[in-house]
Amino acid sequence: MGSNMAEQHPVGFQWVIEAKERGATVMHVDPRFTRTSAMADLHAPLRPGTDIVFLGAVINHIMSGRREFTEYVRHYTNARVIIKESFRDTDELDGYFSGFEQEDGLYRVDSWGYAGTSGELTAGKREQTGDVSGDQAHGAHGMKLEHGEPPEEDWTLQHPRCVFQILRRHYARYTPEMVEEVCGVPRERFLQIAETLCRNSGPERTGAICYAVGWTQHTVGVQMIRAASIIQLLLGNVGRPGGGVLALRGHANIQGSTDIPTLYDILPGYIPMPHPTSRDDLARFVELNGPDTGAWGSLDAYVTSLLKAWWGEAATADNQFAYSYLPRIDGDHSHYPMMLRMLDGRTRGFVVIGQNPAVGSANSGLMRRALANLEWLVVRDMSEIETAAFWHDSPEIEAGETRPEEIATEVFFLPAAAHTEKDGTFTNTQRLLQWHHKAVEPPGDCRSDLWFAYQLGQRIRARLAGSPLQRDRPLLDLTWDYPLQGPKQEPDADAVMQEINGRHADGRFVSRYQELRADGSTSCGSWIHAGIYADGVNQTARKKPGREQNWIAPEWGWAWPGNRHILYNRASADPQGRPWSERKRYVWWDADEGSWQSLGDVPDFEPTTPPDYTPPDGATGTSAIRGDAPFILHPDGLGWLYAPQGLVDGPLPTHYEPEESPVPNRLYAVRASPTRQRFERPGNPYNPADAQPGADVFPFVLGTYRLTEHHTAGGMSRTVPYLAELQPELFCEVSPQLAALRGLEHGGWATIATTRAAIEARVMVTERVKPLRVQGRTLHTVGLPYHWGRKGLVKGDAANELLGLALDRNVHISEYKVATCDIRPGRRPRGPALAALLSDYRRRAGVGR
Amino acid sequence: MSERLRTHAWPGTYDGEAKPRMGFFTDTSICIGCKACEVACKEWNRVPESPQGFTGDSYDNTVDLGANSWRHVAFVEQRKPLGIDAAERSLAEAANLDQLVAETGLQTYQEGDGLRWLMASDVCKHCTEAACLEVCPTGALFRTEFGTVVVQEDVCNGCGYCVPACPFGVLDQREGDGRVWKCTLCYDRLKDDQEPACAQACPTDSIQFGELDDLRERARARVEALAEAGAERAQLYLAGDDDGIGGAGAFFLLLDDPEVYGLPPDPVDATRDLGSTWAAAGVAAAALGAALAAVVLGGRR
Amino acid sequence: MAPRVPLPGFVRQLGTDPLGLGRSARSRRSERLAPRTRTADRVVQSICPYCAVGCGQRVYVKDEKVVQIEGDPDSPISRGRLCPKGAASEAYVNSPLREYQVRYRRPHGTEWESLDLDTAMEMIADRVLRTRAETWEDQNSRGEPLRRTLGIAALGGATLDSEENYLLKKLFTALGAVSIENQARI
Amino acid sequence: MSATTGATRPPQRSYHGNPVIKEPIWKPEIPWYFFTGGLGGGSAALAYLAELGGHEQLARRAWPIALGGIGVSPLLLISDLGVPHRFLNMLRMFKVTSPMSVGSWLLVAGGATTTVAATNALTGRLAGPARLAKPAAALVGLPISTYTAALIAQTAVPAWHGARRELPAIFAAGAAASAGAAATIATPVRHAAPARRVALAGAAAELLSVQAMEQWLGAVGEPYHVEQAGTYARAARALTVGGALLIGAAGARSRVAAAVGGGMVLAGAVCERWSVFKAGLQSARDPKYVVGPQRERVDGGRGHGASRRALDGRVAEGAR
Repeated sequence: MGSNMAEQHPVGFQWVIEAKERGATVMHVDPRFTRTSAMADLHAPLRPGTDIVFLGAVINHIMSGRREFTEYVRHYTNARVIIKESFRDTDELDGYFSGFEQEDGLYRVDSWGYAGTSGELTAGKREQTGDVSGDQAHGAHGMKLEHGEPPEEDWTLQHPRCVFQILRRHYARYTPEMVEEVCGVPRERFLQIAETLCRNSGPERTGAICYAVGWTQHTVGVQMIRAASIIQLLLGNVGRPGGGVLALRGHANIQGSTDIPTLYDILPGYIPMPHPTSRDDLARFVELNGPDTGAWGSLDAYVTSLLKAWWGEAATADNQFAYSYLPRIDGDHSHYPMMLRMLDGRTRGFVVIGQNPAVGSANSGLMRRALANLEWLVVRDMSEIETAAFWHDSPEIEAGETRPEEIATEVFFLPAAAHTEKDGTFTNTQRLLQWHHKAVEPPGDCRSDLWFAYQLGQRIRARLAGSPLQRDRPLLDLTWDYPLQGPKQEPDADAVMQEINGRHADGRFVSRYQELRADGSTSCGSWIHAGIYADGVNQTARKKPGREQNWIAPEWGWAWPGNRHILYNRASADPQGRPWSERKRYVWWDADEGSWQSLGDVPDFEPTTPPDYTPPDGATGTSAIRGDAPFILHPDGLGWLYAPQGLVDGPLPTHYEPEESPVPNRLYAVRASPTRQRFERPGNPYNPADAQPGADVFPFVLGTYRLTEHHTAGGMSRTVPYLAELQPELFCEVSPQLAALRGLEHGGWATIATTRAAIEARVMVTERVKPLRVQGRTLHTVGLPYHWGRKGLVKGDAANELLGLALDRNVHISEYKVATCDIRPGRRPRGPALAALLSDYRRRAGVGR
Repeated sequence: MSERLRTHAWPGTYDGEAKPRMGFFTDTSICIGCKACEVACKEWNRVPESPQGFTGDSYDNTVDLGANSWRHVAFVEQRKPLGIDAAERSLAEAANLDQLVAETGLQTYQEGDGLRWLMASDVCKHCTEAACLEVCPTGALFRTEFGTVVVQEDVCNGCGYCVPACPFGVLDQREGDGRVWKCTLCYDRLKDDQEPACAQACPTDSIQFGELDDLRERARARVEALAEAGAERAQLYLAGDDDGIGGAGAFFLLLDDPEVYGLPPDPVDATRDLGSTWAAAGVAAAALGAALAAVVLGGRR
Repeated sequence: MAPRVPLPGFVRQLGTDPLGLGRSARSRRSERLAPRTRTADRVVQSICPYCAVGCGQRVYVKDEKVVQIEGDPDSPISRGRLCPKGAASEAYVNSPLREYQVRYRRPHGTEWESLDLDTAMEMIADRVLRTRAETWEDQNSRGEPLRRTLGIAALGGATLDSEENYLLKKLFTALGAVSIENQARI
Repeated sequence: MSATTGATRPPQRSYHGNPVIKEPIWKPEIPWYFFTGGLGGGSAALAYLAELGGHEQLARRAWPIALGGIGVSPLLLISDLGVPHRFLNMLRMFKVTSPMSVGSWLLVAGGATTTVAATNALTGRLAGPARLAKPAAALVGLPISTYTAALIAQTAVPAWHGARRELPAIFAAGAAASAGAAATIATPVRHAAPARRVALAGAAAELLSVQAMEQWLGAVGEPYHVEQAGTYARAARALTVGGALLIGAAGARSRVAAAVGGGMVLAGAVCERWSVFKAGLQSARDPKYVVGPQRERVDGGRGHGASRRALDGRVAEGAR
């Protein structure tokens, strides 16, 4: 669901085919009938953006029929925990949870916590700039729990304010009939899927849910994934072989670039970026962002080791280990606010490395105008992508709206080395780091980005040598000398990985994150990667052939943390540590050995903590986690059916309509997610939705997606002859009914328009896209792959031109997957006529420029 | 080397050097239409680009096999009546039955929601009786020690005879080059005991490479299983050894009749009628001679 | 160039290949054919640069040039298999549109100009420091530390190695440039 | 672009309307070669017989025509090759299963013998070898005139393979008509009687054999009547009949009439070859000609068992 695995992860899909051959049932829920649906036993077309109604109804199906895996739920989830009096659910407040502050458009989360606890940090204080990243501790960090146990629990799961009952009441209205009416999925089809999921769970059987950006790219994206996690927790599928919620990530190292993040809000290992409020007090930072119990209980050791790795000798106990060297964030500096700052002239320099916002980001026209407003831009890529060429080749230039001479941006294009021209690791979608060996030297001026970062750092440090300024200390004290190799003097990736792995004071490599200390005696670039260089061996470069290992293949590459392949795998054993069943044996307690054993994976638990262990008072860190609590990263060690903390838009997934939707919210008075991020400004108009005046100007649902033959915005496939010819032109997929309605001719041209832009595409009339009966109306969908742009062997308009910026405030990801649009036959106008068409659309929709 | 795989020239002309006859079994029921085979083949054999533009033929922009496309994935979108079992029980009631999978006739294999999307990777058939091989005047086409059929690029002079001779339309002349090109079953890789590029790349093992005997075994078991699972039109194509081309080195499991995929339903190697053709030509030549003699010599001065 | 066959084919047919369909037709070149995977100078194990499945790849090198990239049968994830993009990796690293030289565009310029790498790096370092100095924020209105610049932004990382992400995050954080992002958020 | 309503259609019987087999890729040189080969071969036979029959004048003109026909043929074939400089590869093998291979050797033999014969006929030299070369050229000339029919018959093109029994007759008749007509043109009327008779006989045989083929082929033969093939066929018939009548009526008296009549018969022979050639292209292009008859065979139980359904149990039988 929310993904198209056969097309986007074909080689991963071999395992789905393998499972199917052994009798597994494959079900694909997707707005379109795709190549994945062709392989599935069952395909259910649903309206884009309504996944929470579907998933909520599955939860309702499970709970009303008491189909949950009871023992798993009682012991391993927080079903038994009683929530605070102050909590109010969406049914009582007609779409809101308690704690909503209208002015900020944010929730104060302290009313959501466990009864009898405190310390849930608010998602955003009023005096902050109303943005999201106030003092909120990220993920599950906050919340103080004495010896890791929720104060008030009801093991009978009857208490009206226990999570189990709150959950049941919250989803009571998510019925099969609601699914048929809101999602457009026939009632029987939904029941068949829900029933198959239930029947395929319990001690003997497990089921997996796979998703991708089909879920993440919504204003309620995070909650869609939460809903799937709730289902998997209720059915006991988490931490067990064949279970889980698998994110199918789209780039070779997108997982790696999240773990060791070129992201604004976290430090390596998901340590939150510090905020101004903790001033220069490391202990206050740990206090604000780290619970006492669970793996995060050792946040002080992790952050101290990071500071030691970065600033070495300059980080000492008396200067809070150079904590003051870390810059502070106090707002949303994510991708789109970043681009809007450029538009406003407050961000003047931009370095783009292996990304293509000029066609890859939403509202691409706005992105290019932002680039045009920069003082200087550096682009590092393998070919002249649209982001490097925006000043001489763009829709605006073609339309005569702007000329190269008017664009002041100074642009540096630096050719990059390919993956065959540098050593390094990619982290795959299952947290597995795999080393790729350099085959040849980078040609010409091509260099790796290790080289670029290192060289830029050296030249900057040279310029600042001797600077008296305090702001230059972090650069001058940085540990920055890496051995250089080969004719192009490329930094040694192994050395960088050794720094990431971390060392003890005596230089020995750290082998487990549990060895990290807060006293400055250990350094570690990323605590979740501690052990990646255990025993001085690059674990990611281990290439023991799969056929010489069992199916877990622990000696190929290295999965963080600690080479654990299935996270929370303690849950694959019952509370007493026995496998739930022989068929699904994976991790179990061996009383004689006094330790946890496994089929070949590393147990995701303290190795010698017995199943019946109960933490003493005052216990902290993982020693505060009960022997029968598998979720060691949570302060309570439990799987969170209900998330008291860590999310800004609610403890329970709740259906809200997308930003742009032709129909009202059938479940609540609140139409769209109250905490979604919108940018009311010129250049980012929104299509009127539901019954607002002008909504009928854009009556159709727009869905965007990818094809197997291309890669994301096309930068890595439109330049490849053998891929370009397989899918040469942008096309839109429409149903025969919509084609008839608008006179679209198969193989002909169509123009698709929103208030942002109008683009043209060939027309593919196909029954794989169906009109849906939704809330009394027939809704037509227009499907658009988004791989094209103006550069490369094959060219075309970019689908991202059409999309507006409406973000999920948890993670600031925009809603790419669903919007509204209009479609008409024929190619789009050229030159000034294009702008005229757009202003006509805006006028009719009653929307400004 | 079982009898049934024998061809005119293999293994006979190779004596000791003959290897087991290798081939492809393409099980289109698990083809996900990803075209990895097309790309892997073109990359390994350095086949030139062959852009055809947007065709509108579902997701197929390669159109057919030819000099610059030695693998071609076909896409067929079909509307089929939803196969709910006769008692027309609504799925909801059926959903509550115990053996859900068995009872509700859960559609199996590519039969979602009344819609079916067939995908199949087409390739040269490496026929047992290969018309292209037999008509080739220069011996550019030859039967290899692996029992496969290969065009030798250092011999072919582009006479083009094999192009209309192939009952499947596989071979074609390459523009600007003049020679004819087709799948070689990675003859160079076989020489080094390596798997052909397409078979190795195929993510779901829809393209299976191996000894033809084993592949035929596997295919029979597979098509039986599929039939029991409800794919009633599942059929093996060119998997026997007594069809019009004596069985193929690359055979298929299809989910519908061959012509739906653009394949001939009853291909026959023209050489089977070589006798009658030569006879007709001989008789006509003789008749021509006789007639001329009669007319020239017989007439009054 | 007629093939230099020791004996004409039709003579070699007289043996066991009267119809001339088999060995007698095989040319010397075909007889000695060898795949470039065997004639390569070396092969290294790598990982596909496209999606996050992490398929294993074998990269074959001849005369210091990548001549073939195919699946790595040793990988327990992919078992030697690849998707169309992975299979096209050789055509990607050797793409006709690949750039090998630094290119520079002056403000308001209409053409790319060439620039040597070292000068480019010097110019970039200058601009980074200039913009950083111009937009440095030491404290917020409540006197709490910011010690950062929002004047410089960076984008990109999902296609880069983890080690590259690490050095970039480390450098930009030390610079105080907090506004860095990548495709994980797209 | 398939003209149907969209990518999805009810289970259809062809793959997006695309052809199943490939059209022959031969260039115009090949139908012209069918003509020159026949002319060359036929004239060689005619010339030798003329000598036997004491028609010296006729033979002295027929031999150079034969040499012309046989001589220009290889040039046409080489020009049609994709890689012309590898023309010698035609003699790399001798393959009885390949009419083109056999034909290449015939052409070599015919070329050599006709050269010797014609040299002797014109200059008197090489009398010794000519004694053998002349009958040999005549003998070889006969199969040279008909092997080209066998060549196109040995393809998957329904209109050609289906007519494998009739095409050689058409080509033989065509050769006779061409040889006769050419000689009629080239020889003074009083010495050209045998040539005229051959031209008339050839023309008649050509018309009859084409008629017989179309009767026999039925639906598979449709391409011969339609589109370009049909146009050439009608032109061929008109030219052949007209030419023959002219020769018959006035050929004996008026050199001009003989020449015009002969030219028309020659043109008729050329058009007939072009008709056969174009019919082949049309037949390969349309899937209905390829798939139709095959599907009928299979449904009528006369198929060769290419497809085996699991359910109808024939898989077991097929796998003995």
